[in-house]
Amino acid sequence: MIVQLNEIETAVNQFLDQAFSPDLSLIEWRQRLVAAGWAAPSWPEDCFGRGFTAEQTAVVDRVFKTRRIVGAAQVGPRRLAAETLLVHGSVDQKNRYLPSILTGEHSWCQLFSEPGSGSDLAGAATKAERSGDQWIVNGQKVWNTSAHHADFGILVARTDWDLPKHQGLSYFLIDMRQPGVEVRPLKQMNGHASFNEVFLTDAVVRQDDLVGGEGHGWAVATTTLSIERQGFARGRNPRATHSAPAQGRVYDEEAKELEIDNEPYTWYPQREGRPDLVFERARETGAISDAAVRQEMAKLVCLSEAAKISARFVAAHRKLGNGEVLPAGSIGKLGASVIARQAAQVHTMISGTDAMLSGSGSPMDGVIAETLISVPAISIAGGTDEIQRNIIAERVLGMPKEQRQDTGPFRDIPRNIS
Amino acid sequence: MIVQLNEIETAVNQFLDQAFSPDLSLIEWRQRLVAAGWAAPSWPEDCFGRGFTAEQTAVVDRVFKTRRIVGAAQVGPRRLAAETLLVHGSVDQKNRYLPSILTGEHSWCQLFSEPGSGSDLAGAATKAERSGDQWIVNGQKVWNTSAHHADFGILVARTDWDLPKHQGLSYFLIDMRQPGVEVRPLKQMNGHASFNEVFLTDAVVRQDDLVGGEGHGWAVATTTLSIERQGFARGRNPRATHSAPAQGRVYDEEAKELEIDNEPYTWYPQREGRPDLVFERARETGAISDAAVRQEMAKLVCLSEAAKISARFVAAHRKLGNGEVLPAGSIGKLGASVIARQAAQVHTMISGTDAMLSGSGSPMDGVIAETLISVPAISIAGGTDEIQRNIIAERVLGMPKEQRQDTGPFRDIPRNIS
Amino acid sequence: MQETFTEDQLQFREVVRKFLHDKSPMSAVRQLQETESGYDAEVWRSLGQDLGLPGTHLPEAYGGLGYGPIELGIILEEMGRTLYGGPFLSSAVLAGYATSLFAEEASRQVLIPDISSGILRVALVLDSLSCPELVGKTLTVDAADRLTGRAEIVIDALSADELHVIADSPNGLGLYRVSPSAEEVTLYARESIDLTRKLSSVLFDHAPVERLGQVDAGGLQRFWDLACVALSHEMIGGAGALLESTVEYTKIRVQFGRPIGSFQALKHRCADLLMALEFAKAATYQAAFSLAVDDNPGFVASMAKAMASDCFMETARAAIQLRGGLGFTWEDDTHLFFKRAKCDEVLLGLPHVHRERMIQQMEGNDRAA
Amino acid sequence: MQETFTEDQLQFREVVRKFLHDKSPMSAVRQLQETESGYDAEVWRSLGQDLGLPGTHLPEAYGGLGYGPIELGIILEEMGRTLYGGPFLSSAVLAGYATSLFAEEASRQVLIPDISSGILRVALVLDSLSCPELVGKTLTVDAADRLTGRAEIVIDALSADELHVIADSPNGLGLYRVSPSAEEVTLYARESIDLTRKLSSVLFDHAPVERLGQVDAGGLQRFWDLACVALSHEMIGGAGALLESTVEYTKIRVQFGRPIGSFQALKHRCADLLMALEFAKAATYQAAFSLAVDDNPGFVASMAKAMASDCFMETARAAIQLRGGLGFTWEDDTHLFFKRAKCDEVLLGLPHVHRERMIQQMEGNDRAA
Repeated sequence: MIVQLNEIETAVNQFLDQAFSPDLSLIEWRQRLVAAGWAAPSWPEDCFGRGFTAEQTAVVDRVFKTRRIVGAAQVGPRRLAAETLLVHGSVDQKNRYLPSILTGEHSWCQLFSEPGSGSDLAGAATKAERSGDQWIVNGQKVWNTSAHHADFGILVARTDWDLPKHQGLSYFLIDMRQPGVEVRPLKQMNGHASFNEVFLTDAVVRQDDLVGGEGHGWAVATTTLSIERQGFARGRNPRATHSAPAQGRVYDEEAKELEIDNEPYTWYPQREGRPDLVFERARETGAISDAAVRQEMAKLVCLSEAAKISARFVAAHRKLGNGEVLPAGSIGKLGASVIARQAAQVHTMISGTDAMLSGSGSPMDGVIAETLISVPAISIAGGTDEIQRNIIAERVLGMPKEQRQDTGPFRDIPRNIS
Repeated sequence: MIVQLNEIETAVNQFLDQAFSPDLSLIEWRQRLVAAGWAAPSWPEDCFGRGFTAEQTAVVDRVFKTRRIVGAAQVGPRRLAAETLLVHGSVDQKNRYLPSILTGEHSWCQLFSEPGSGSDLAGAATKAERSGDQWIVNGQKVWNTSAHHADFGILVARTDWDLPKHQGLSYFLIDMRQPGVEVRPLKQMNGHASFNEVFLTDAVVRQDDLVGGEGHGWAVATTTLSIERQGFARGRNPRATHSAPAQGRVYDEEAKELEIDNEPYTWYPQREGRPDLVFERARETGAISDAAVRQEMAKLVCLSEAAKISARFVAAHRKLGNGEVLPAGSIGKLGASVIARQAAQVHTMISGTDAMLSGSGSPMDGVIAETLISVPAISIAGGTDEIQRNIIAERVLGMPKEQRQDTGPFRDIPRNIS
Repeated sequence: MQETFTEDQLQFREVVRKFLHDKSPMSAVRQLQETESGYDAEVWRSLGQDLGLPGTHLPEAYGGLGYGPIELGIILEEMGRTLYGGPFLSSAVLAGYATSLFAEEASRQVLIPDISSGILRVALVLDSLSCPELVGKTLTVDAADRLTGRAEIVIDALSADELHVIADSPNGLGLYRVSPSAEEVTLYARESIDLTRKLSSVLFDHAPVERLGQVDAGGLQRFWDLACVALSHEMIGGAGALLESTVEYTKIRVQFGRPIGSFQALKHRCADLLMALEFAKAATYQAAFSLAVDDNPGFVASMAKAMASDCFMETARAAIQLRGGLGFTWEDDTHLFFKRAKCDEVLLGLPHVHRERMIQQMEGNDRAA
Repeated sequence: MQETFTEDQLQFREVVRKFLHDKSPMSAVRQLQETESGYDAEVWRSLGQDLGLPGTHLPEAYGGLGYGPIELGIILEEMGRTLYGGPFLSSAVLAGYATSLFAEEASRQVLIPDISSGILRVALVLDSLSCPELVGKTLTVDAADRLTGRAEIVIDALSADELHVIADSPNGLGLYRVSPSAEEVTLYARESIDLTRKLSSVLFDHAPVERLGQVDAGGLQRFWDLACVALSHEMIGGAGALLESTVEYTKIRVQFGRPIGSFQALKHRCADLLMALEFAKAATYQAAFSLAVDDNPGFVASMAKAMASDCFMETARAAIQLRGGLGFTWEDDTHLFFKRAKCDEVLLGLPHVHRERMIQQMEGNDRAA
């Protein structure tokens, strides 16, 4: 097995020299990548990967980046699906779904939230009933990014109404291209419609698309959520890290793929408050000469720099194999909210009355306006600030939980009927 | 009955012309006041008063103030005791205790908090057991202002351990001058010892000093607490409103009384953050030229001015008989905390490194230092900020209460054993 | 100075509230925000000709109702509660105050009756909505009475019958009247964050003007203070309505088997918001009472603007947060208030600018004393 | 630049923590705060002569341990956790850095070994503890090498063996050595809010001095940055210890039949404090890593000082509040941390001053780029 960093570099280069051509179709190329184990080298050897450490994987990434080679498909909820399957999927499920995730042939969406279960995800009331070797699913999901073009979904549904809420859930892989699945776009306050509502009416799921066994849905969903939270905490938008300005069929096809996959996320930088634009804007407008603005700018810089440093420390700890010594995900996510809010206020102070304007001719051609009306999302999406604070207090600080009022059979628990 | 404002003024003046002499002893003079119904004209006619409205009472107060006449004793917990007795006391209790409260012959203290029941006042575990026509009291109280020189105390004690916590409490008037009562001063972080701990060991209470009936202690205590909170909200320190610079025995004796009564409260203005000193200090030190300081000063002024205006509105509403249209007590008390905290931060910014110093030669001869280390009290004493927010949310906004975990017999409720 | 609202004022509030409740429900606001003018002509007619609201604060001698900033504040607080989108702030408040403060007798006699009845809708054109010190720095009238310059943000100009402009001139700052249809005037719509209040830019290229009167610095400051206090009422109205609806939502929304309003963190946040609202209301009402008798107006006006702005924004942020994902949808009404809050926050000067002014006023009072 | 602590550094922290745990328990801190010197000579001896801690950051060539701001930071963070009150900040950090930065070769050879071993306790006298720009404005040495002026606040001067003074002179700013027992020197104790750190004022009236070296503006700024980062470590140590003890208290304190730590408002407050602490720690550690390699030191030092100050004060306020009345008693230890937090907040410049400097540094970097 290749393990030394320099050996890895040599091996990747050799493979690319032999296998890569910009004239391949995107799928052809990625199929070669998958077959050779270079599509996701950090994945286990029996799962299309090579079991590489973060350090080893970084060597591979660097070679790809330097040589401008197109890598595996990454963007969107497909990453959540893939990483969850790596942990909880059966061998059959991994074999059936992971390759087409890596090649980008199939896109995915996440079907967790419901109108009646937002913060309380385990309160999902979408019903899945066994019928032979199938499950029949009825209910409504919401906040489903990319559902309008997804081939598959990761779905949490209730399979037992007599068990306590966390125990009655199961986790499914659902084919989105079927008559029982209706997807409607959901317009947000910033005018975008990145999310969808998904109506499930006698939708069908195969028995072998149940993940982790009947009634174990919450444990599987927790893995997905934790992966999602880490993405937030690292400030990582699910965007490709390298766009491909080079020439050739594979690059053209990747560019098209990215355009579709990234479409729901165009405003995501704005929901983070665009602290990166603050200094430049303050100088341009002259607001930098206002001492009160400077104070608020500095508070923002403190928060955003410290969040970055803190994330680096966590990564460095992890690299050293020191484990999660510092509390990570939820603090990072909560920090992102505080930063976004402060950034929006600083942008408001900097723009003055121009902060009223949006669209063309407004500050930074609408980017500032979009920021001001997008930041409210950051403290809600992926688990509200309130939920993050609960997690930090209970799991990191070990503070006692509140007495629950939602124990006992799920059917008896008070809930909003949607 | 005299009711017209000008008639009242005439009547008071007539009485004072006849009855007042600066050569009287303080007690003698106040006994005349009580006898004539001018000691507490807002009290009911059958309780040493005249049933005057706030407006009518103000006329009396104005005459007293203008002529520099010594009024009834006011300062300290005796006011809490008196106003509670007015509501819940028996005729016998009113007759026995109210006159000596007004004359100042007897001073009082409040025996509510315990080491194990602070925010949770209804969790009091001091035990009162019936024995013939007496009650025998055992337990420990804390935060008892003026207990070291009090003649009587208002006491909340548990008389039934098998009832739910609020129902097992009774409210007593206890003679502090007895062997079973031991008072120890309690030093605070600001160096003062305004409070005491009171140890009750087989202390004796007469059956006819039970207020409101056995098991009704919580209702009576709630009255006392609400009176206390209103005092906080109005920013009213229990200080005499007029000191008496005039000559004569009655003035000398009142000055002595005030010195003793006010002693625990000398730092109370400091715990409110001394916003009144901010502008002057900022000019003296030159900190007023710092734009960041000016912003924080202005935020403070906003809060403290708005709190004053808000209190005036409440008073004006009350005067019009519009009732409590605006939420008052708890908002005022919470506001006092926010103001004090902001004031302390502004004083810190203004003083710079001199904020490290205390005592003589330090800013304003120690007043600033005492402020910085006294403000933490304002958000705790008289009900913490957290308790006030609960009250506002539940009683004013009508938000649903949390499920209680302290129902059932008191003896089964988890508590810290002190 | 008044200490609280009079019985008449309380009744007046009820009349206005009922009118807006009936005539400007949220469904209408949502529909009108998609139109160019942003308002319903029939509602405006009724509000003006039946109730005379646009003239509330304008002198009786010229056809106004002769009340003051208190009664005007009552109207704006109620309009803020329902996000009423008609040209009240632009024509009645801004142009109305400007006319009554700056126009000469003859012009007042002509203009105020029609502004008061709402028959005439005037957009006041200022080249700065940030602070009075910058007004007249870019709009200038030359010796031939021709106006040139650009105003970046003007409220309701596209639907206005005429434009009143504060501009500099060889004779100092003046109030001018311009026809929006003159060919030397170019108007174009600007996209606003807040779709319920229509913005446009206006360009003048030697446009012919009629001088209505002189604008002195003190008068301009007085105008600004009056406008700030009116706007503060709109903001506390919005914040109040939003806090109420948010608290109601927390009572009915169930998560984890209990209404979310029973969670202590949400309770405490709402309690803090109520305190902020009570304080902002206190400051705003006090400002109206003070302005009515001209007592320390600059200080109280700035205090009201700073507090009402912060309160409205803070409430709007919480209102979305406490609704979770729902609060971020277009379908829910909360974002309409959020956007109004954001625009009101910057209109007529940001909170920190007004805080700085408060301290200047305190220094001034202190020197005067 | 280092990305995280090395194995050696982690072990070093354990050594220091154990030493302080054994030698400087809270009972000793409480006892020593009532004394004039404020420290235990035997503990100081052991800390200096057995462990060499005062020389951690001083050059090996002169008898220091030759480590840098990172290891010094580790010591101070641990001292902050236990409120260690000896002359470490004054003699080792302030005077130690000043000597190694400003003293000439010969003086360094004489002084650093003794400062490193703790045998020599030096109080550094500065006429401003607010910002470097004000240092040397009131203390001046004349042409006859006589020092005159007053330093309002000096740490540990009463127990120091000698005073080192930064003062202006005909040859520019210099570092001088003065005997505290000289008759031209008057020392008197000042009452401090924080009794664990002893303050005094020092007056010089033509006191004879020995010039140790030149102080240039850049060097003084470097000194200030190093001192700020050291102090920031003390603050995050205090905040960390306080947050831990506060969280523990909420787990055992029962009110309303449940541990108060189960109340959501308290949980959320502690969660916010933890975030603030993690961020302040990140900024402080990063500052030490940066200063060790001289990367953007002014920016990171000011960021660390601003964040650590705010974090410590905020934690201290919450630590009292969450303990209720108990937290306000003298008997409870929380107030000792609160008072340290208040003094550290203003020492070497308030947060807002450092925030202003951060922006200045960003402007500087931007111009340079």
